[in-house]
Amino acid sequence: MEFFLQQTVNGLTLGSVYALIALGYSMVYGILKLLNFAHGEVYMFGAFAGYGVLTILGGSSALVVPVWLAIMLMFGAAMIVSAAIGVALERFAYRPLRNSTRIAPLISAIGASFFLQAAALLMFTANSRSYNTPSLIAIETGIPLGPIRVWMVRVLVIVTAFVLMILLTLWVNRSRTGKAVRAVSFDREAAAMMGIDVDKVIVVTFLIGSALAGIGGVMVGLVFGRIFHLMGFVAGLKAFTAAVVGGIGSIPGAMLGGLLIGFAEAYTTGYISSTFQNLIVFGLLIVVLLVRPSGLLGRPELVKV
Amino acid sequence: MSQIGVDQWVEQSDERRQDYQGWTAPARRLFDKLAPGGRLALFLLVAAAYPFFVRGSDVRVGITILLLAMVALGLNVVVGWAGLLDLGYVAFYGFGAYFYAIVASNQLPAHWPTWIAIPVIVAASALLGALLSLPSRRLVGDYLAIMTLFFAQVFVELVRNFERLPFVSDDLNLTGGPNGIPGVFPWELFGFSFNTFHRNYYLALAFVGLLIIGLHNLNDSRTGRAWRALREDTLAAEHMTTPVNRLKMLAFAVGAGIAGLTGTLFAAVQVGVFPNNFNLFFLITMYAAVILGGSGSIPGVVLGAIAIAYTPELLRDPGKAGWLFYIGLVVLLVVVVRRWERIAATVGGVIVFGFIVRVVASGIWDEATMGEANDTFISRLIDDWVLVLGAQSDVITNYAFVLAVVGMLTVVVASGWWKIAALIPTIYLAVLVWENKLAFQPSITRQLLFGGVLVVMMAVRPQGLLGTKRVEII
Amino acid sequence: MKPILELRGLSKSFGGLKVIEDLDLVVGAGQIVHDDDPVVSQKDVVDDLDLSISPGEIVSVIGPNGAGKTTLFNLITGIYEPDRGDILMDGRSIVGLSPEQIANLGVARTFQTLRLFLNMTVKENVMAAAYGDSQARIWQSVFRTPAARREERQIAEMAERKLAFFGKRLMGYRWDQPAYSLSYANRRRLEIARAMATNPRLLMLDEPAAGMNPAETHEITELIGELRDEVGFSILVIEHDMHVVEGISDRVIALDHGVKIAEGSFEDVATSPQVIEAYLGYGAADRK
Amino acid sequence: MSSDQSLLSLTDVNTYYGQIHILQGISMEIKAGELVCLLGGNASGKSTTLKTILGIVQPRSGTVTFDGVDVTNKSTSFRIGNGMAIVPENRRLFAPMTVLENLEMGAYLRSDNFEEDLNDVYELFPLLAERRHQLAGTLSGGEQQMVAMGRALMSKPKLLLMDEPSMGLAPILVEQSFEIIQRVHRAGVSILVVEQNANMALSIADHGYVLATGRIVLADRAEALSQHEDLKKAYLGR
Repeated sequence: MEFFLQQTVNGLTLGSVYALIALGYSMVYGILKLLNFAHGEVYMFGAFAGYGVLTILGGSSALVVPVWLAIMLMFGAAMIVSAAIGVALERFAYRPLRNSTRIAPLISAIGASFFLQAAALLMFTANSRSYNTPSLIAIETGIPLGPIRVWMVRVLVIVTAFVLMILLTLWVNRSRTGKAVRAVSFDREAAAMMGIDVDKVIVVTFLIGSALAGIGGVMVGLVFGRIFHLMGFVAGLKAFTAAVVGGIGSIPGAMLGGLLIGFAEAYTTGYISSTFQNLIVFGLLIVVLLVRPSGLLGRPELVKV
Repeated sequence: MSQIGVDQWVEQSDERRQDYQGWTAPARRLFDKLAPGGRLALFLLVAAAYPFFVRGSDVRVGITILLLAMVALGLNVVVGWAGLLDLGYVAFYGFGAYFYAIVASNQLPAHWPTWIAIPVIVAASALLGALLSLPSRRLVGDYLAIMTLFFAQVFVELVRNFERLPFVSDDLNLTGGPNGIPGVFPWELFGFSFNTFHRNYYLALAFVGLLIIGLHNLNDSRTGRAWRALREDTLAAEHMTTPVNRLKMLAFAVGAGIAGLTGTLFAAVQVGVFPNNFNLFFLITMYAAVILGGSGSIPGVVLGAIAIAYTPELLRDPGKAGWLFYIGLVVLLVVVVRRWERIAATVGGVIVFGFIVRVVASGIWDEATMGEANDTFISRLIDDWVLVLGAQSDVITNYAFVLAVVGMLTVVVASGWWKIAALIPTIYLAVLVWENKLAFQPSITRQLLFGGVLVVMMAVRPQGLLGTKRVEII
Repeated sequence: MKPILELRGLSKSFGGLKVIEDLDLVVGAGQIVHDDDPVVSQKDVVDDLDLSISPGEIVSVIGPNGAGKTTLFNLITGIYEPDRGDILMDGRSIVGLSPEQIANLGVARTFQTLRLFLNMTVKENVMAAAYGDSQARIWQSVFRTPAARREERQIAEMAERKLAFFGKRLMGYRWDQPAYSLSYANRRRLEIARAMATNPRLLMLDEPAAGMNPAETHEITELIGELRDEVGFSILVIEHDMHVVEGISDRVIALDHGVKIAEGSFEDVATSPQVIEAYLGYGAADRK
Repeated sequence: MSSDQSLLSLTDVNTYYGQIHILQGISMEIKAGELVCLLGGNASGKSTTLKTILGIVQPRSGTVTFDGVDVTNKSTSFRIGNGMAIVPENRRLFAPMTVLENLEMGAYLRSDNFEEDLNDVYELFPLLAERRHQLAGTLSGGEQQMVAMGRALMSKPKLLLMDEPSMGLAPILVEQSFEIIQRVHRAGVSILVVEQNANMALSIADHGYVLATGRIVLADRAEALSQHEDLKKAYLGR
C-alpha cells in the first residue's frame, strides 16, 4: 500500500510535467497541423533558464532571496526564454512554410530541434547541472498522506501544474483570444472570415504552449535535480506520446494523456523494472495509434475526396 | 481551328525552363549534357582515383562518404520516391550492423561465412522493414513519422538494455549492452579478406555503383512509377490499379534491405558496433544528405552524402575550417545583401565596428584582449581586430552567440539599410564566437550547421541542390 | 443486353443527416435531434438509387450542387461503402472491394478536383496507370531483363497511343514535361488518358468540361462521343454544362438530395418539372 | 443615408484561377438598404464573385468599391472591419463551440456594445437565446443557419453577404431560411444573396443579377427577372 501510494505520487508528479509539455504539442498541432519537434528543446531551454536564475541568485544553498521568490523568478525566466524561442520558431522555421509541401515543416522542425540542441551543447557543454533541490527546499518538509510523506517539492509541482492547467482551460474557454484559438483550430478560413487575425492567434498559441513547456523544464529540474542538453529529446517524445494518446489537438486530451503516461511509467518502474519504462510507454503509443488513431479524446480528421 | 486551346502558358513555361540562370548555369548545363551512364562513369572514375591522391587515413573518410551515400540511397527510396516519412530508418542500419557483428565476432560462438551472412542479413532487414510497414497502412504523414521514430528509439533501447535475452541462459550476451560489440571480423569473400581501408573502400564503391545502376533501373520501371504515383496522390494511384499497401511495404523492404547491407559493411569497417552509432544524430545526418542533394534524385543524394560526410573533415582542421567559415560568411553576405555598394558599406561597417568594440572593451577591461589567437593564418591576421578573450570567455561567447542568432533572425526580417545595420554587429559577433569557441568545437559546429541547413533549405530551396522543383496541392 | 453496371437500392448518408432535416423545426422548438457531427454531414447523400448502364452507353448525371453526384462516383469506385443496396459489375457485386480491385475489374474514373501525379511527366502519368496490367517483378526491373524491357516498351507505346487520342494536345515535347506545367484543359485531357490506360470497360468522368472555354468544351464533347464509338467504353458522366450533356448523352439521370428525380432522354429530363424545380427553386415549373 | 447611395460596386472585374478566366468583366452594384440576389447554376462563378468581393481572391483587373472606399487591394479583415459580414456556404460554424461563443466570434473585431448587439440578435432569433449554451455542432440545419446569420450580424454589418443559404436544406427549411433573410433585411441591413434557387431568391429580392459561365447575362428588377424566359436558359442551357 505504502509502495503503491509512493508510485502514485511519482506518477502524478511525472504526469503533470508531461501534461504541461504535451499541451504545447497539442495546441500547436491543433492550430497548424504541425508536429513541433523542437518543442522538447524549448522545454530544455526553460530548465536551463531556471538554472541560470538560480545561479544568479546565489545557488540553492546560499540564496540571497526567499525561496518562494527564487522559485517564482525561476518560473518567470523559464517562461520568458521558452516563449521567446517558441515564437521565434514559429516566425522563422514554420511561417515561411505554411503554404509549402506537407513534409517541409516537419523537416524544418527536425532541423530546428537539432540546431537548438547544438546551441545548448555549445553554451552549457555536455555536463549535466543540478538544481540541488534538497538544499533549496528542506527535504524533511512534506505533507503526510496516509503512511507516506509527500515531499514539498512534489506538492509544489503537482499543485502548480494543476493550477496552470485550470488557468489554461479557463483562458481557452472564457477569454476572447482563447476562443479565437479554438475557432482558428477548427476552421482557419471561417475564422479569417470573422475578421480574426489568424497570424496573431498562432503566435499566441506558440507563446503559451512554449511558456508552459518552460515551466515544465524548471519542474523537472526541481524534482529530479539533473538537467542536461539532451533532456529535451526523450521528454519531448514522451510528451508527444501523451498528446497523441489523449488525442492530439485536444487540450483536455493532452492533460489526460500526460497523466496516463506518468502513471504508466511510475508503475512500470515500481513493479516491473526501470529498463522497461520507455518500452512500455512507446508500446502504449503504438497500441493507441493502432486501435484508436485519433487518440482517446481526439476527433478523426476528415479528408475530402 | 487548330489554334484553339493551344496554350500560351505552357509555351512560355517551356521557354522559361530552356536555360538555367545564375552562376551555376554552365555547370548545370554541362551536367545535363552527360547521359546518366556518362555521369556514373565520371563519378566512378574520380572516386576510384581518389585513394591514389590522398593520405592513407583519408581513405577512411572516403569509406564514410560511400557508406553514407549507400544508406542515403536506400532512404531515398522510402522518402524521396514513395514519399513515406520513415524516421525509424536508422534502426535498419543498426539492425544490419548488429546482426553482422553478432555472427562475425567472438560475441557468440558463431562465425558465419560472409557469403551466407550478408544475404541472410539483407533479407532479414528487408523483412523487418516490411513488418514496420504494416502500421503504415492505417497511418499517414506525421503519424507514420512518429511511429517509426519510436521504432528507432525502441531499437536503441533494446540493444542497450537487453544484452541478455530474458528467459534464456544467463551466459548469453547478445548485444553487449552499452559497451557494444568489439572485434568484428572483416568481410571475407572467396578467401579474400577485406581487412584494409583500401579494400573496403573499393568494396563500398562497387556497392555504390551497383546500387546507382539498380535503383536507376528500378526508378524507370512500373514499380518506381507506382511509388512516385502513390507519393503524389495515394488515392488517385489506388484508382489507377496500384496496390498501395503492397507498394508501401515493398518500399520499406527495399530501403531496409539497403540499410541492412550498409550496416554490415559499417560494422566490419569500424571493427565493432556501439549503440550510439545508431542514434538520432545519424538519422538526421542521413536526412540531411538526402534533402541537401535533392530528395528523389540519385545524383543529388550522392552529392548530398559527399557534402554532408566531408564537412566534418573540413571542420576538423582549424586552418581549413577557418577558410570555410570566412568564405561562408562572404557568400552569405553576397546572397543576403546582393548590391555591391551595400556590401562594401557592410564590410566597412564591420571593420570600423570591430575596432570601436576593441578600443572600448580593452579600455574598460584588460582581459578582453588577453586571449591567445588561434594558430591559423586568418586568425593571426585579424588578431588585432576581433576580441580574443582571456578570462570569462565562456560566458561572454555565450551571450555573443545568442545575440548573433538574434541578429541573424533580425537580418531575415529587416529590409533596406536596416538590414545592413543589423548585419554589421551580427557578423562581428559571429566572428567573435567563431574565434573564441566554435573553431575548437568541430562536432558542435557541424551539428549547428546541419540543423541550420535543414531549416534554411526548407524555406529557400525545399527541392535540394539537384532536385527538381515540386508542386503539391494542399 | 446485359448491363455492365447495375445499382440496386444504393443508399449512403453521412451521420444521419436525413433524419435531422426531416424532423427539424417541423417537430418544433425544444426537440433536438442529436448527431455525431452534422456540420460535416451536410454533404451529399445518395438515397435508394437504382441505375443500370448498358455496354456502349453514355449516361449523364445532372443535378444542382450537393445533389449527391460525386458521392455516387465515390460509392461505385469503392471509396465509400454503401449503407444499403448493391453495386453489380457484370452481375457480380463489387461492394466491399478496394478501389484498386474495382479498377482492375475495369472501372476507371477522373476526378472533379483533378488528381494528377503532378510531379511526374505527362507520359509517366499514363504509364503509371498500367501497373495492374503489367507483370515485371522487382528484380526483373532492377536487372532490366529482356522480359522487363519488352514490357516497358509496350507500356510506353500504350501510353503514347492513349495520348495520341487527343490529337496534338499532349504529344511531342509535352511527354517529358511535368504534369503541373500543363494547362487546365490539358490536365483534364491527361486525366482521361490516364483513366483509359487502366484498360477499363466503364469510364466515369467527373465534370470533364469544367474550367474549359467554349471551344475546348466543344472539343471534349466530340471526344467523349469518339471514346464510345472508337474504343467502345461505356461512359458515366457528371456534367454541369448542359450543352455537353445534350451533345453526348444517350440517357440522362437527374439527382436532387440524393434521389433520382428524372431519367430519360435529355429532352425529357430538361423539361421535367421536378428538374426545373430542383434547379430554379420550388414553384418554378408552375410559372409560365 | 439616401437609398440610392451605392454601397458596393464592382466595375469590370476579371478574376483568374491560375490561367482559367473565371469572372469575365463583371459589373454590379448594391445600393444601401437593398436586397440583391446573384443567381446562377452550377459553376457559373457565383462563389468566385463573392470571394472577389470579400478579398479572398484578388481580381486581375477592375475595381471593387465598398462604402465609398476603393477596397480592390485591401485585405479581407479590412473589409470585414469596414462593415462586410458573410454567412459562408455550408455555414461553417465552429462546431465544437457553443452558440454564444460562435456569436462572440462574429463580434471579434468590435466588442464595444457586445451585450446590446447580442440582444438585437436574440430578438431576431429568440431560439438562439434559448440554445446559447448548446454546442453549435449539435444543432439542426435550420438552427445552424440562424447561428450563422446571427454570427454575421454580430459585427453590425452594412452589407451582409450570403453564400447559398438554401444549400443542403430541406424544402421547408429553405422557406424558413428565406423568411429569416427577409427579417434581417427589414431590420435595415443591405444584403447580397448568392443563390442557385432562383425562384425563392427573386421572391424576396429587390434586384437580381444572373451569372452564366463567368458573365452577367441578365440584370433587372426582381419581379421583371422572375418573369424572364431566359432565366431557365441560363441554368439548363436551353
